[in-house]
Amino acid sequence: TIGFSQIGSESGWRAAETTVTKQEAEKRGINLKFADAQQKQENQIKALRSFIAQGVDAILIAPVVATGWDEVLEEAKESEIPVILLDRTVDASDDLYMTAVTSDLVHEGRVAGKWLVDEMAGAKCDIVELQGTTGSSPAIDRKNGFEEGIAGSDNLKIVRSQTGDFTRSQGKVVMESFLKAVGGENICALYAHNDDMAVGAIQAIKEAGLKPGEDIKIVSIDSVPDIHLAMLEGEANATVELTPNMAGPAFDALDAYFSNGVVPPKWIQTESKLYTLKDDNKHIYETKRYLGY
Amino acid sequence: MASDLSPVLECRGISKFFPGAIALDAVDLALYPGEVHALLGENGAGKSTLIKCLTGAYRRDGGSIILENEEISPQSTQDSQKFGIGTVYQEVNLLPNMTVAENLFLGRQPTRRGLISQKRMLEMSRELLAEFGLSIDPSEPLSTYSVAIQQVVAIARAVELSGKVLILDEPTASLDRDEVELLFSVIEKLKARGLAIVFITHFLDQVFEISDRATVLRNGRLIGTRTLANTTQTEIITLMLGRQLEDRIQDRAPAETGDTLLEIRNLGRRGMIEPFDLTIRKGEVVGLAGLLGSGRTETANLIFGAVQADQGEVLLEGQKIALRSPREAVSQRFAMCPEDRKSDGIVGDLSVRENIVLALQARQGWFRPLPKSKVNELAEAYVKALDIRLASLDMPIRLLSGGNQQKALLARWLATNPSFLILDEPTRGIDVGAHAEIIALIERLREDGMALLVASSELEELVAYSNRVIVLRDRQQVSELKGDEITTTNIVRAIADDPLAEAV
Amino acid sequence: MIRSTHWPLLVTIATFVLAYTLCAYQYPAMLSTRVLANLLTDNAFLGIAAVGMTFVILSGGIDLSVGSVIAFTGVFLAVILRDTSIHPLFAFVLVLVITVSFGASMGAMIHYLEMPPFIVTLAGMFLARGAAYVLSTDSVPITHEFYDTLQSLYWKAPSGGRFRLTGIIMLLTFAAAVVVAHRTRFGQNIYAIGGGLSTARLMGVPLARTTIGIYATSGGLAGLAGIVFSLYTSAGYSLATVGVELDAIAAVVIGGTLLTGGSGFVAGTFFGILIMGLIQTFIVFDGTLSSWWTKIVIGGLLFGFILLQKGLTWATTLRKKPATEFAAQS
Amino acid sequence: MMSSSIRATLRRVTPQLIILAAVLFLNFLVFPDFFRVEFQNGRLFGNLIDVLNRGAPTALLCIGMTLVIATKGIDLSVGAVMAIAGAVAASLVVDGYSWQTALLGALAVGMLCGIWNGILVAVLRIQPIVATLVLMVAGRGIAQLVTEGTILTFVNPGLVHLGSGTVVGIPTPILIWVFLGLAVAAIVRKTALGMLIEAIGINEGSSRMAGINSRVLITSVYLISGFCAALAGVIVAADIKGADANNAGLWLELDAILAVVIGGNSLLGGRFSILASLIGALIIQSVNSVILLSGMPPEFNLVIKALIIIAILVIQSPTVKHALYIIRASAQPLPSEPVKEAKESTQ
Ligand SMILES: Nc1ncnc2c1ncn2[C@@H]1O[C@H](COP(=O)(O)OP(=O)(O)OP(=O)(O)O)[C@@H](O)[C@H]1O
Ligand SMILES: Nc1ncnc2c1ncn2[C@@H]1O[C@H](COP(=O)(O)OP(=O)(O)OP(=O)(O)O)[C@@H](O)[C@H]1O
Ligand SMILES: [Mg+2]
Ligand SMILES: [Mg+2]
Repeated sequence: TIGFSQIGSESGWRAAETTVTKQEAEKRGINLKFADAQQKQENQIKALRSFIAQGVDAILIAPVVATGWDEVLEEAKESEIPVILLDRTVDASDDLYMTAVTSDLVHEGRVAGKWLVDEMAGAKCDIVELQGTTGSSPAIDRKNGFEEGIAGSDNLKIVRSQTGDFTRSQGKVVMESFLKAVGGENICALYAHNDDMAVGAIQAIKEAGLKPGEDIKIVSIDSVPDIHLAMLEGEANATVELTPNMAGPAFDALDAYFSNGVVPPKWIQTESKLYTLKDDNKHIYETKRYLGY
Repeated sequence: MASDLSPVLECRGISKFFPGAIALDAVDLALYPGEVHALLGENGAGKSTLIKCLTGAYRRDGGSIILENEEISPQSTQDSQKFGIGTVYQEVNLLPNMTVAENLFLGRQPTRRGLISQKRMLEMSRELLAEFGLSIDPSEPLSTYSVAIQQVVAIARAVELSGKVLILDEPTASLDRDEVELLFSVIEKLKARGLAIVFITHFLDQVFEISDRATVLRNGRLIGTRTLANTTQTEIITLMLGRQLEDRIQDRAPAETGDTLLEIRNLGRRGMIEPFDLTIRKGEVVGLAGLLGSGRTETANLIFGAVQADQGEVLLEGQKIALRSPREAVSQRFAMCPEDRKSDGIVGDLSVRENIVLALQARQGWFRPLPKSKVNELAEAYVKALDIRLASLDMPIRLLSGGNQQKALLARWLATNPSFLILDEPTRGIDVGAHAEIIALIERLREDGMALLVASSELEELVAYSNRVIVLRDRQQVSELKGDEITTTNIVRAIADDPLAEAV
Repeated sequence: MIRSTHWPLLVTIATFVLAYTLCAYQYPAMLSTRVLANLLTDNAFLGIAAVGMTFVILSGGIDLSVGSVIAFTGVFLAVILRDTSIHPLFAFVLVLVITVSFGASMGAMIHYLEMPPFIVTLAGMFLARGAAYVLSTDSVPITHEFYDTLQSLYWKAPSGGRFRLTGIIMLLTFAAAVVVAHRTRFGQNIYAIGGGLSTARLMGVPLARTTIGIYATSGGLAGLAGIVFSLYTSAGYSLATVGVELDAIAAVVIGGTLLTGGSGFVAGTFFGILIMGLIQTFIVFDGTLSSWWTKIVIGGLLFGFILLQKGLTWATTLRKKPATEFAAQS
Repeated sequence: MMSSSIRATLRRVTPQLIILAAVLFLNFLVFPDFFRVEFQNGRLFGNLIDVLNRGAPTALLCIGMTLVIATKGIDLSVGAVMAIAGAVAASLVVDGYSWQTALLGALAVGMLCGIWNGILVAVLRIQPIVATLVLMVAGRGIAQLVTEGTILTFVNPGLVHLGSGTVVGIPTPILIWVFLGLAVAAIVRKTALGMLIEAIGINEGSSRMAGINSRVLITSVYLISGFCAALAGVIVAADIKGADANNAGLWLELDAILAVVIGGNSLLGGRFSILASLIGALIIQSVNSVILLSGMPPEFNLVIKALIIIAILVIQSPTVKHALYIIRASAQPLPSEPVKEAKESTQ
């Protein structure tokens, strides 16, 4: 029995992660106890404690925030239940968990930034940024990563940055106001912290009579099916993949640990792959379509 | 009496303006220690307003208040309580959610080591209530008791609070003879202790029974103060109304009435009222008499569908009808003026006009609005017919004086042109002038063929207009008086279960 | 002697016992001390906040700002402990002063400006969370040996349950609140205001003082809940405890307090909290619900509890139904 | 006759109009081109249009919310109902139904939700906040159940038109909310519905005694609220061509309630004005617009919003109004005082 404490289902990506985790568990014949925390840390802590009280064999957790896990992780450790972190890490001493299967959020931002630097090849470019939910770690890290990525290229400048709450509709609303406040013709590129906001923004750009992908370059993160669809139409330019399959490597590590006592490395990093218009977006779309995004 | 002493409390030139109305126009009032001072006037004369200005519940717009030679200016009731002025406002102002004891001692609970001592509080409450002849459980929430009991509790509380002055705004409106007697004996005691007591009521008998002096207001103006010992009722009435109240020759209600309108068989509800039978004919007034809590209000509520019966049936002109809600009753052309006008009667924030047409509109359904002209016509007609005093038909009804609210409610039901009208304490809080008018109105309605069921604590009134009087005791119908049997004495006897009652 | 006014409380307790028995029947592991200890520890901050909410609701008001105030408190503590070297105890005092004044000013606005509590505290909710953002959008860890000391204060029950300091603080808060509600004039005045504002005024209840006091208490308790939450997570995070006010309100209502004010019990809220905690524990023990079914089931159980309570209350008051309660009837 | 009622309405909404003007002026200060509206790609284009367009969901919600609040209730579930309706509409068109069917289906589901709330409040007598809290919690789950947790995207042009299309250059959502607002306001005032709803909100006991069918009326206001929420949900989904069950309408119930209060309606029920609520919704949207146009970092969004709202509420509070009145009146000879004392006799 393995307990899985998921943050919630706030985005398509998160839903896909849940689906994939359940699929992977089923594939391996693992009895998965799933607990949805409705985006609340306190619920995750409660779930962890309940898992411990039930005496599960191992715990997977996608922590909603980096801090605040020491106490409960210690309890898990005392009860000798290995804990694996999925897709985000925590601010705790690393002997409290077995391993973390994550991508590097800062790195993702950096990849996106680098892509834009290459794409512009020195041309002047004013960028608008759609941030994730204020205060959430992906928003902070992806912002910092992107800024690192474009650091040193003086031709690139972020002129506006506002939160779009990781949602399509806010992405659209905020983009609309960018288009007016800055002027559509003055915006050369959009960087969105996730694909959903980019999808919303694309619609706003079209409604303003501009061509997304040409008039305004669009780069975002996650690689959800819909952005590939947009790329297929040439309406988005690049996306950095965050794979929803974090559970696969985690289960592998647990398997190895339980059967052979192999202690995995502390960090199993997933790939942050960049997709651009050059890739076979149709194929990617078809394969991702049914993953529950 | 007592005029050689200096007044405890004196008001000079109190004024209060409301939009569209001058409620008080430079009114003076002097209260001497050890006197009961009646404050009289028609509905809307400004009595309650004066009290509220005096006790800081309203901010006054002019004038000064002098307590024992010192000018005071209470900003809130809390202030006036500190000055030793205890008040019972017109509508019972107690907290239904709290227990009787908590209501009695709110703000001055007995404490032990800084914490409230529930036990002492209950004990003290029992003692206090015993003085008023109540032996109820003070640890029950106030809402479990009837309006009358609540009224007594309110009085008890105010008495406890009043060090110098006690003000009672229509305390006897919902009380019975016995309670009134008790109250008067308490007042006498307080008077002996040197308190000044302000007593507002529309019962002139009571005024003359207990008061020493009376001040009369009319339309917000001071008309005069009289020592009652050398004044007559007629003079007071003339002062109040500004005219003579013509004596009407009271003809006894005829025993002969029309066809049967309503036949009630074995209607009852467990724990509330014992099953009873009742037949009411067209053009007949049936009176309901009884002590407090005897079940008059319950009877009325049951017949109107406000409370659902758990047994029995009702036949309207021979047809069985369902009375599961007031709405169904209204659709059968029933109407009822409830006892508690504040919580079951008025819709405070709606205008007087809307309140008057409310029941008619509700019966018509929301999609058939009454045309504006019809609404105005109705409202104006009833305001005139019932002499409702108001600044404008558009003012919220809660701003009307208590008696005028009562009349507006009557207007609401008359506007539906009912065939059967239930009145629960219809003259509660109504002034002498209007009282006579309402009695006349009841008689007129009866003559027009309407059937009426009237519950009232005022026996004279019942005697005046009833064809039959049903006496209730302990939620049971105990006897029925007809024709010449209907006299005050007989009703009292029936209520008191005096075996002589049956004999005429 | 059981008074009729105590029925709602008894009903809540009965509901809890019944539900716990059913849960334990299905998952015997729920009888372990761990689960009990978790119920206390995990809900400590919510419980403390709910105490304040009980007072507010008893007075006929509502306080939507508690979740934000908890988050603000956490961030404030984390930032101040990171950037200065003051002792956490002093920081606690400081933050309590801030939250009490915050609550008091909301109370003052409600009283003096005659604005509805719903709206004033809604603005307060935006403001407190906004202030937390301005302090820091990052989640800031708290690393202070005093925190470690406080966290190491627990009693470990034989089968592994840990009864922690925070749980004790919650219990003490409840105990104190029960006394305040029923044995002090302030408490009685709260009930009075809940019973009817204008009546309370005419009866001489000091409205200004009481109203401000109520919201100050709620603010202060939210601050205390924030301290407890920061002990719970050793961090401050501006996105924490979103929507906790709704959980607190739900707990208060499940605990038998009427939202219209004037009727209810602090002790009822305690069982409301336990019932809510029980629901969550049960769902995790079950572990088969998808994200959406989790929501539906929580909503459904909430509904079930309300219905059960209504039913029990109805059954117990059926015997006597005063005429005055007409409006509430049927 | 007619003109006097128009004048009364105008007098009622004057404070809201003044505030709206002030907030719009604030927009102008942070962004001088704010008032420029041009015709571009066959549609009106400009910030002012955005305010009207983006205000649509809140405006629609506050139509129903005003009625619910007038009966002394509150509807916390509208956000969740939006999500359900969006999900239903999306899944219907994805399954190949026409947009008309999808719209009707979504509206029907919304009304069903409203009836559910109504029954809980009016028949089971559960307090409105808690009664609607149930659907607020569970509703989003139901919506996700419909979409299976994904963002259900669709391309049906008819449905999309409802969210991002235009009619003679005006964005459809604007037309929808303006039309619905006027229609409901007219129905409520031209029939006796408004008065009866107010009566229930002021004193339900008295209203029932007067023969008003409070159960049916209360249920119907929740039904209307559900209908409005469903319409808002469809618009929001159509706007982004996808039903986002988790985020559609999230916390929008608070904005709707705020709009109703800014519209000068009492949360304690009774007298109401739908028009004023709609202006309240526009005020909120203008505040959001200030925040977006000002270019401040997002950390400050909430603080700015809170401060502006507090300012608006303080200006509107009865005490401040009263004080202003006194100041104005003291210049004149006879003070005829506004109904400050009125408060004391309520309850
Ligand atoms: N807040 C208010 N605004 C406007 N007019 C008011 C207000 N309060 C009272 N009035 C008016 O002031 C007048 C005096 O009312 P008041 O209640 O003092 O009469 P009253 O003498 O006590 O009558 P009753 O015997 O019926 O109780 C009434 O005409 C009433 O309509
Ligand atoms: N003296 C009393 N002691 C205890 N309970 C009482 C007493 N008087 C009334 N009650 C309670 O109050 C309830 C309501 O009675 P209520 O006063 O409405 O009846 P009523 O006959 O209409 O009297 P009235 O119309 O004079 O108020 C009664 O059913 C009873 O339970
Ligand atoms: Mg009066
Ligand atoms: Mg009675």
